Amino acid sequence: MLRTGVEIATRVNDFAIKLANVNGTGSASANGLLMQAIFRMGIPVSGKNLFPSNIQGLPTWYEIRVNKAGYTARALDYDLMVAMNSQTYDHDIKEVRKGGYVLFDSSWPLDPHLHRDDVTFLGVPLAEMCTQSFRESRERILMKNIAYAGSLIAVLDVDMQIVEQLLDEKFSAKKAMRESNLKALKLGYDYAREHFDPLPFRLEKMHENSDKILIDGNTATALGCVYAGATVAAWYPITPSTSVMDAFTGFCNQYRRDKETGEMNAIIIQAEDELSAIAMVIGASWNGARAFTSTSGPGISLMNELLGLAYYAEIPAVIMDIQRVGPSTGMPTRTQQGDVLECAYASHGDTKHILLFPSNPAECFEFAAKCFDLAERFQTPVFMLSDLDIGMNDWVVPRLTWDDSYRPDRGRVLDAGQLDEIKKYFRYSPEDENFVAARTLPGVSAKGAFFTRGSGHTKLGAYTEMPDEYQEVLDRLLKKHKAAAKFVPAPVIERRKGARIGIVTIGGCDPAVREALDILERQGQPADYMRIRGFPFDESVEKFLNGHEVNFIVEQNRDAQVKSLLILETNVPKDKLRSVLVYGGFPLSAKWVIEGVLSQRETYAIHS
Amino acid sequence: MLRTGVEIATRVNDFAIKLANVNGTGSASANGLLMQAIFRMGIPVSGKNLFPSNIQGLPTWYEIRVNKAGYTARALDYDLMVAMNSQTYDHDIKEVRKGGYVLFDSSWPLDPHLHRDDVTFLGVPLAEMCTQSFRESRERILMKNIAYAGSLIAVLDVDMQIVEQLLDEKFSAKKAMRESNLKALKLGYDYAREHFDPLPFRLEKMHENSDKILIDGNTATALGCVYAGATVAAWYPITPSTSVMDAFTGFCNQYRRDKETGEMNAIIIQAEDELSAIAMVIGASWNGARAFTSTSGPGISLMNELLGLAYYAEIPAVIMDIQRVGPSTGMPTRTQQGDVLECAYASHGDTKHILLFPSNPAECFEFAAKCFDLAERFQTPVFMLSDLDIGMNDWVVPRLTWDDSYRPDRGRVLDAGQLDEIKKYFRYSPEDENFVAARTLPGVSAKGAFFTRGSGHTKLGAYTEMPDEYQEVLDRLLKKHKAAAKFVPAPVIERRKGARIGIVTIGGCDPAVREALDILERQGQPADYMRIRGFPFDESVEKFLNGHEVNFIVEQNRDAQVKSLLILETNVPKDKLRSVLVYGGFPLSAKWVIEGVLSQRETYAIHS
Amino acid sequence: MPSIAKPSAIHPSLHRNDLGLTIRDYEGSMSTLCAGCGHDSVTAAIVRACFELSLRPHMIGKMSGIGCSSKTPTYFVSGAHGFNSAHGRMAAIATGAIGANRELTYIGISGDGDSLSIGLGHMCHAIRRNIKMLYVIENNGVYGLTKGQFSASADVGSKSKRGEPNRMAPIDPVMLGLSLGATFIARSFSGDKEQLVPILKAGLAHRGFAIVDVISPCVTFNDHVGSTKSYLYTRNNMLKVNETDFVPPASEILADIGQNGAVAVPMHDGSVVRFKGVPPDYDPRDRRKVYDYLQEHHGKGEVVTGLLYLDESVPDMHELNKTPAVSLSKIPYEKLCPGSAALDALQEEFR
Amino acid sequence: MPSIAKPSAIHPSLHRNDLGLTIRDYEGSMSTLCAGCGHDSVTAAIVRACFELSLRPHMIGKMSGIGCSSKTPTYFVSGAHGFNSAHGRMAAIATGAIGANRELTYIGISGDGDSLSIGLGHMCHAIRRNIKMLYVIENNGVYGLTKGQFSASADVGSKSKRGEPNRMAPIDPVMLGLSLGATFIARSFSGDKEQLVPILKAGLAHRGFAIVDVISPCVTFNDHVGSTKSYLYTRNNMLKVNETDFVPPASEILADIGQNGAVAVPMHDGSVVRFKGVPPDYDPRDRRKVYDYLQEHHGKGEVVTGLLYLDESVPDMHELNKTPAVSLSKIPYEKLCPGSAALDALQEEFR
Ligand SMILES: Cc1ncc(C[n+]2csc(CCOP(=O)(O)OP(=O)(O)O)c2C)c(N)n1
Ligand SMILES: Cc1ncc(C[n+]2csc(CCOP(=O)(O)OP(=O)(O)O)c2C)c(N)n1
Ligand code: SF4
Ligand code: SF4
Ligand SMILES: [Mg+2]
Ligand SMILES: [Mg+2]
Repeated sequence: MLRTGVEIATRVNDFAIKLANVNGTGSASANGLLMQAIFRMGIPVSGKNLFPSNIQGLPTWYEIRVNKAGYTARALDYDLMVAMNSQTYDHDIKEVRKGGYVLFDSSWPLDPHLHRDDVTFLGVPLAEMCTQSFRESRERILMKNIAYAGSLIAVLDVDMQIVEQLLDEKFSAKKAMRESNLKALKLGYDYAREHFDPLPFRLEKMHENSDKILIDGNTATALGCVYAGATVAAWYPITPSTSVMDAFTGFCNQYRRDKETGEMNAIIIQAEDELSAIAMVIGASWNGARAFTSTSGPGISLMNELLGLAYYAEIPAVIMDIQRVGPSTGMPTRTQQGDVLECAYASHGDTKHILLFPSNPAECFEFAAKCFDLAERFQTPVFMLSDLDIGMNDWVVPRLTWDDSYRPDRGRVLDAGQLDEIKKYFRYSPEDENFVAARTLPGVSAKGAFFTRGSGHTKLGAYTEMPDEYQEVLDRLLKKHKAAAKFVPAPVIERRKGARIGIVTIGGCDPAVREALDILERQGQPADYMRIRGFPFDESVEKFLNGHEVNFIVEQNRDAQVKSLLILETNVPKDKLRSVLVYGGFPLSAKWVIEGVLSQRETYAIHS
Repeated sequence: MLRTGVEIATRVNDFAIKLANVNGTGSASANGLLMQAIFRMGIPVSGKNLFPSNIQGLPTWYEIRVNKAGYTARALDYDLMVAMNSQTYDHDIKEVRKGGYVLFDSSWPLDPHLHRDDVTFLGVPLAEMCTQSFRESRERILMKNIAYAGSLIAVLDVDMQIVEQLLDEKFSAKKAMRESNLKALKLGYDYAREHFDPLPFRLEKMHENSDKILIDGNTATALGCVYAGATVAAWYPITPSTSVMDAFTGFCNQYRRDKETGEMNAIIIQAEDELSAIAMVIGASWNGARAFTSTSGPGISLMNELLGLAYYAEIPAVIMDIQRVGPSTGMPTRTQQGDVLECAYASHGDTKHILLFPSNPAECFEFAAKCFDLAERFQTPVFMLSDLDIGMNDWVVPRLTWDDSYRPDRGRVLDAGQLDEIKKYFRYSPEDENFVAARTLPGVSAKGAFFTRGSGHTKLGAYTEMPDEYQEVLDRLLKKHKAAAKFVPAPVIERRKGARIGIVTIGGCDPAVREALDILERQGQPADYMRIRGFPFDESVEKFLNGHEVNFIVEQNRDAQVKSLLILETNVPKDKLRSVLVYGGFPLSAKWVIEGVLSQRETYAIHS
Repeated sequence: MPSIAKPSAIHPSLHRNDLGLTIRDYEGSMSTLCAGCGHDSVTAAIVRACFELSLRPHMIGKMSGIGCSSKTPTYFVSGAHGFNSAHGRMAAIATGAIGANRELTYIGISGDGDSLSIGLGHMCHAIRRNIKMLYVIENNGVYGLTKGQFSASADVGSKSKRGEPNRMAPIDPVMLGLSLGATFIARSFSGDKEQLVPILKAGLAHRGFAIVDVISPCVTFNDHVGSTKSYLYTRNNMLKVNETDFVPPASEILADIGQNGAVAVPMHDGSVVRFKGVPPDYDPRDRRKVYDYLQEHHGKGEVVTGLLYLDESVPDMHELNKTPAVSLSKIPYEKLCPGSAALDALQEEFR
Repeated sequence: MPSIAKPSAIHPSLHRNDLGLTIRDYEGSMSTLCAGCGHDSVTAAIVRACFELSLRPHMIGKMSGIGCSSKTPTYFVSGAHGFNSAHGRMAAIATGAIGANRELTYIGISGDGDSLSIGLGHMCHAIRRNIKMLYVIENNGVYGLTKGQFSASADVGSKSKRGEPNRMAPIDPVMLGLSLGATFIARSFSGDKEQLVPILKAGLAHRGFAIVDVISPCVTFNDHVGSTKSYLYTRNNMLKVNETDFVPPASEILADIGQNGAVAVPMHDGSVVRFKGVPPDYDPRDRRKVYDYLQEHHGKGEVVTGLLYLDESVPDMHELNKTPAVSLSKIPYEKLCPGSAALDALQEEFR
């Protein structure tokens, strides 16, 4: 929950800290350690990694927000800044809230112009201490990070036992590493204990996380693919999607490799580009395997042509789009929801695709698996639109569960037996109630053989250039797409007393919007909430929107892409839909949502 | 104007004939000869070539509509069928209207089951006559076509002088060819004169075409590029766009080659694919040349990524999209308007592009040139959306004119002198009233040097990953796109007395819609007409739409793409917009427009 | 659209193969290519090769891109699934298909435009991965389906129908294959069935990626005087570096292999490829010698044909990736899903 | 974003070139690559080559794709326009840029991922077109910017940081270039400036497309033991086939060219490239010999470096297309527009 910039009461489990580091100096592990320790203390927490598109030397930030009430969207005012990057001192020190604190490396004096009277500076001679205590230069750099972690553990009351436990787990193999880490930790810890008074905000154990895990969306996505039974993965490296395949590869080695033979029940192909990645997915799906690719915006653009082939020839394909900031190369390490329209209508000619919008790693796991069922049932490409924030940041989410009775929905596929029973097989008819016709797989029976083509074809699968025959098939595809509305995840809808406006969003905006909803309600602006989870849109989406005089669509792109899709694909009048757009590339904060809604107060009639 | 299926009075200059041939037998020249002769007789006429995606052996059709009132959209009922393809006798003979005529090759008897009592069969022993009169087998095949042309000339009263004149022009070089053509012509002519009574419909000279020409859209497009001063053309062959580059190459050899040195003031590069074609255009434009590519749907899909680069880095690029039927390979030799949405929003992330919609070859010439001015003034990709019907069929249009005082609008480009005058040069600021900043060209001055990138950049052109700096540039791009609305060709608007509904369309639908408007008016359904010619939409578009209770958007695609764009990019309420969609792949006919409008009669309140 | 009424081709011998099938059983629908198109002869050779190898039709996968050449899979083995995909993408689509099901025999048909321009990158990487398939390039030096533009295989000086000469160095799939470590490289001529059929059979038996570059003249756009991909030019300039004998597994002929100076290469599946009439300075197993020989004779304007290079020692994509012998698409779901217990255990790491 | 405060590199000699410029005038902004990255050394060599050739900064065009390597054009010749385009598309974008303005000197920087995977087709066709540019592949065997996946140039057996060996045959730009008829092919090492600078200068003077494959180790992801693209491995296995001397036009050194067994090749622009220490069985002008030599030594695990092949006889894209000597972008509109009279005349054909 948001606090005004001034008031500073002693606060337990309710504050935000930001750590400013230099990329490639190993700060990630120190920051992760803190985050994980707080998680283990049972306290609601979130960590956002704001890293550059660079391997070494550029500024990088990590934000930790602790909130007993469970508001873990990005906070914009920081109680404590850990300023470890002299390049960005200026910028970072400015960001601390009035009355906040700055922890810095006092091995070198701070330039006077950086001084602020309204914040307290906590100097710890990190470099100095580490130079004295460690020999190797690389080690000194790494341990500096662990040392400031030690200081934070001290000033924030992080449970030291838990921290040591974490080190034990992490370095169970490497004892020496464990020792040097502990040593560095103590350096910072002891120094802080000696020199600093307790801060007006601190941590205290809670019991919120016993049934929760700490996981990033890409790992969860990969896990979903493993559990769905995907056996063919094709990809081309691109930030922020790369870790999906890294994780999938890891899980396949763990769960799909035969201990004796060393054989793996999966093949992961690093393609030469994204055109080939989607081509491989289409080829594999055509051949009956569950196949997927993971990519980001530029990859989706390159896949455009073949996505049309899969749509028109009705071949399943699963695409995990981990969105980043566009257009073009854009900002590869920043987050956005800018591929919605492109994915919905990808490719030339008349096409419409199925989209899923997970809001956190838990849904990434669930929806990733769901993608395959939808792709096979509807014999068409299915996109899961995740993003950098969901995919690469660690989120606290409920433990993942799996129903062992689950069996893949392969959709309509005729086996040899079924083929024997029919007189003659035709690829594109007869259709079922969802306007899907049965496909056959190569290698099963000559009777099922047909010729797959992206050129004009009749409902029997024959080549055609005749308007009526062509149209018959294209019209069915439209109906088929509409039919999928009942099968995509239904929207999450939450109503509040007295609400007359609706606030609507997708994906990772969820925590920020929920926080905003609570604050708005307190301010006498109750609003109903709908989080859309799939396209084509289910009737309930239409009902919700029509049920409110005004709906604010909160999304992370410039052109209101979700709102545009709602305008085109529902019967809702345009004037019922307003936009709240935040697209600078950092994860969403409740503050922006509230501002976005309230700034349009005058433009609609409602509220007392 | 449409006639009911029954009545058959003697009609002068008002009928439609269809010629059914086998692809690759040389029928095109015979059909073209007829079409051209009628044109020279000063009679309004149109010819539509319905050819297969095949080189030899498949069915192909050619339709000629003659109409003294100037209605030359595709007619759907045929007074005369020239049935030269035994494979399609069934289909073709069915298509003749009651009381119509079938001209066929009587060298072989017609199968009885093909007989119809309500049509007259005109048998001409074409093969027989040609076998007797010509030696070579290839020649015999070719001359068969000329022979049936001869018969048609007889039964339709085509002016023989004009035909001979045409042969003289065509074969001025090859006398022998001229003779054999004349000979074949006479064979068919004399036979018809001898054996057939005059038909109830025939031709009579008029004077409608003195200020007109007969030209296809792709030739006119190429000519526009030549006149605009394009010097770099990059392309990859694809039907139906290939003839744009063929024509451009021809014109460059004609107008750009130095007679002495043999040097050509243009370079035409056949790229390895469409990705490279657009890449070359971008590279050339970046370097200050006027550059363009021509392609069709699949090519646009492949260009998606780089279109985003050009949009974001603000590099001019001109793309001629000669649309064909999608999705995927679709029907390469059929026409559609299915790339509208893909071109408007091409590429991942937030992008919007400028689109021009020519309605005939004359506008292809004008708009093609216009594309370059817009691309350079707004430093962004500009698409001209033509299609197979406009691009590959011969249209009768007013003579093309060119204003010799025209000079290219190069937009804001700083030369060495201007650079000297400024203190420091920044690529993306200051901006002008259209939100365009000045660019500089390589090779001009070190002071103007800057680094072009598709990654995040500040308004000064520096690399950034900071939200505010990124957003500042992206927001300007949106304003820049809006500003282009005043510069794209304004819509053509025609109002009718008592009209309460609007009928709106783009491109090649024009003649069919105009014919429909007249018919509807006669039926007491007057409607106002608007033909949109550019995107972003000018205010007048909004005004027109808001000014009518209901507007019918007539377009050739399944998903109402133009209507969708109007919904998203104007303030017009959705319920004012209705669709008339025809997307089977053949050119539009007034009949379908009328049916489309009238079928929705009940769904709107209007009309007495 | 009504199909053409050409009389269907007649095959004198109704001889049956090991599966009891006649050659008719390996045919497809009627060709819609131009009369005389080289591609139709390649189709006929493929029909014969599949027939003679007694391949089970439904165990064949027919892959192609877009082009006249890529249309041909409809014209053979109608009992096999076919995929006429997108221009230039066949190699990549085949890679995925093969990844999913290694049990089928894959026949990819492409054109010089499809493979050497828009699809060049994919073909090169298919070579690298050594995916197990027969990859036929029906090479006519032009883009047939788009009416005769030069392709990347057009030779320097070869004239277009309009008479303009091509000026750029050609991309030669054979040389390219050699430089990329291709394991089976052949060149033949659509007009020489005797040579082509055994090469196709060897390619179908190859352990990995078998490129067969078939000069297949385009009668409509590139068969004129001045073209170096015409029937006449190819016949006049073709040099057969060797004759290929394909000896199926466990055939008694095995006995005399290696005798009378013939080079014999045992194939992965137990069959044997025997080279006859190999010139002394040539060895189809020695990359350097092959390159040198080709450069020399290419310099003389000769079109060297035959099974030019063969290496059975390189594992294919599946072997490299240690996948099971059975098709991945056939593995029961139960073996693929770790289940809820494993999930619970795993999540201890996420705390 | 605040730029880094590393002290800017110091150049002892403030020696001036023919244009009166110092080497500083050829530098760019501060590198943001990892300390020790091979790419920074290549940047330094390019700076020196441009300085020594006295190129006018604003007459240089810097082209690149996407990758750590592709970032480097910002780090040299800040007085030149640069285009950091899209991943893999640089060769095609450069083709268009060169088409529009043939008067600039083009330096393209790419990576092994950029050029040998996603951009492979474009590079091959740039070779075919023989566009006049220096094309540098900063080859580290991995995708640096995306954190160390194997690229297509990774050698068989080379180990990733995690220890897995690469199993697929590498794509070697040198072999590829030879097979595609490339006219200038060199390989060097970022750690050997003495060899690299003259090669770059020769490449900049070349008539057409000059490929320089520079082994440029990635210290962060591919410099470990087991990698065949590490500093150590390259140093230990590098074999210099020759030494290149670049002799600018009209230099007195011209005299002794060809003497003492050195091979001398006159360049298109009047300069001369002199090869020293050429082995007897090697001739940089003989494609067959070069291929043979490389195959032999590659077989021994040697990394052969030097200006490996050179042919100045092949016209570049502009010569092939008969464009004027002046940049097309400079031709006055009046010369490009046929005008209304011509239009009227032309339209007689459309009646
Ligand atoms: C993306 C895309 N670009 C262009 C085309 C148009 N096209 C169809 S076939 C073809 C070339 C065919 O040449 P080739 O592969 O040599 O086959 P051939 O017809 O000569 O047998 C082209 C360019 C297409 N179908 N798709
Ligand atoms: C279309 C697209 N796909 C993927 C990426 C992600 N990406 C950026 S750089 C790169 C590879 C860089 O490797 P290389 O060219 O070898 O350069 P290096 O970093 O090793 O110098 C990739 C895959 C991208 N930017 N664009
Ligand atoms: S155009 Fe050429 S390649 Fe195509 S079918 Fe005809 S002959 Fe064959
Ligand atoms: S990651 Fe590798 S290639 Fe990239 S900058 Fe660092 S060392 Fe260089
Ligand atoms: Mg071809
Ligand atoms: Mg690399």
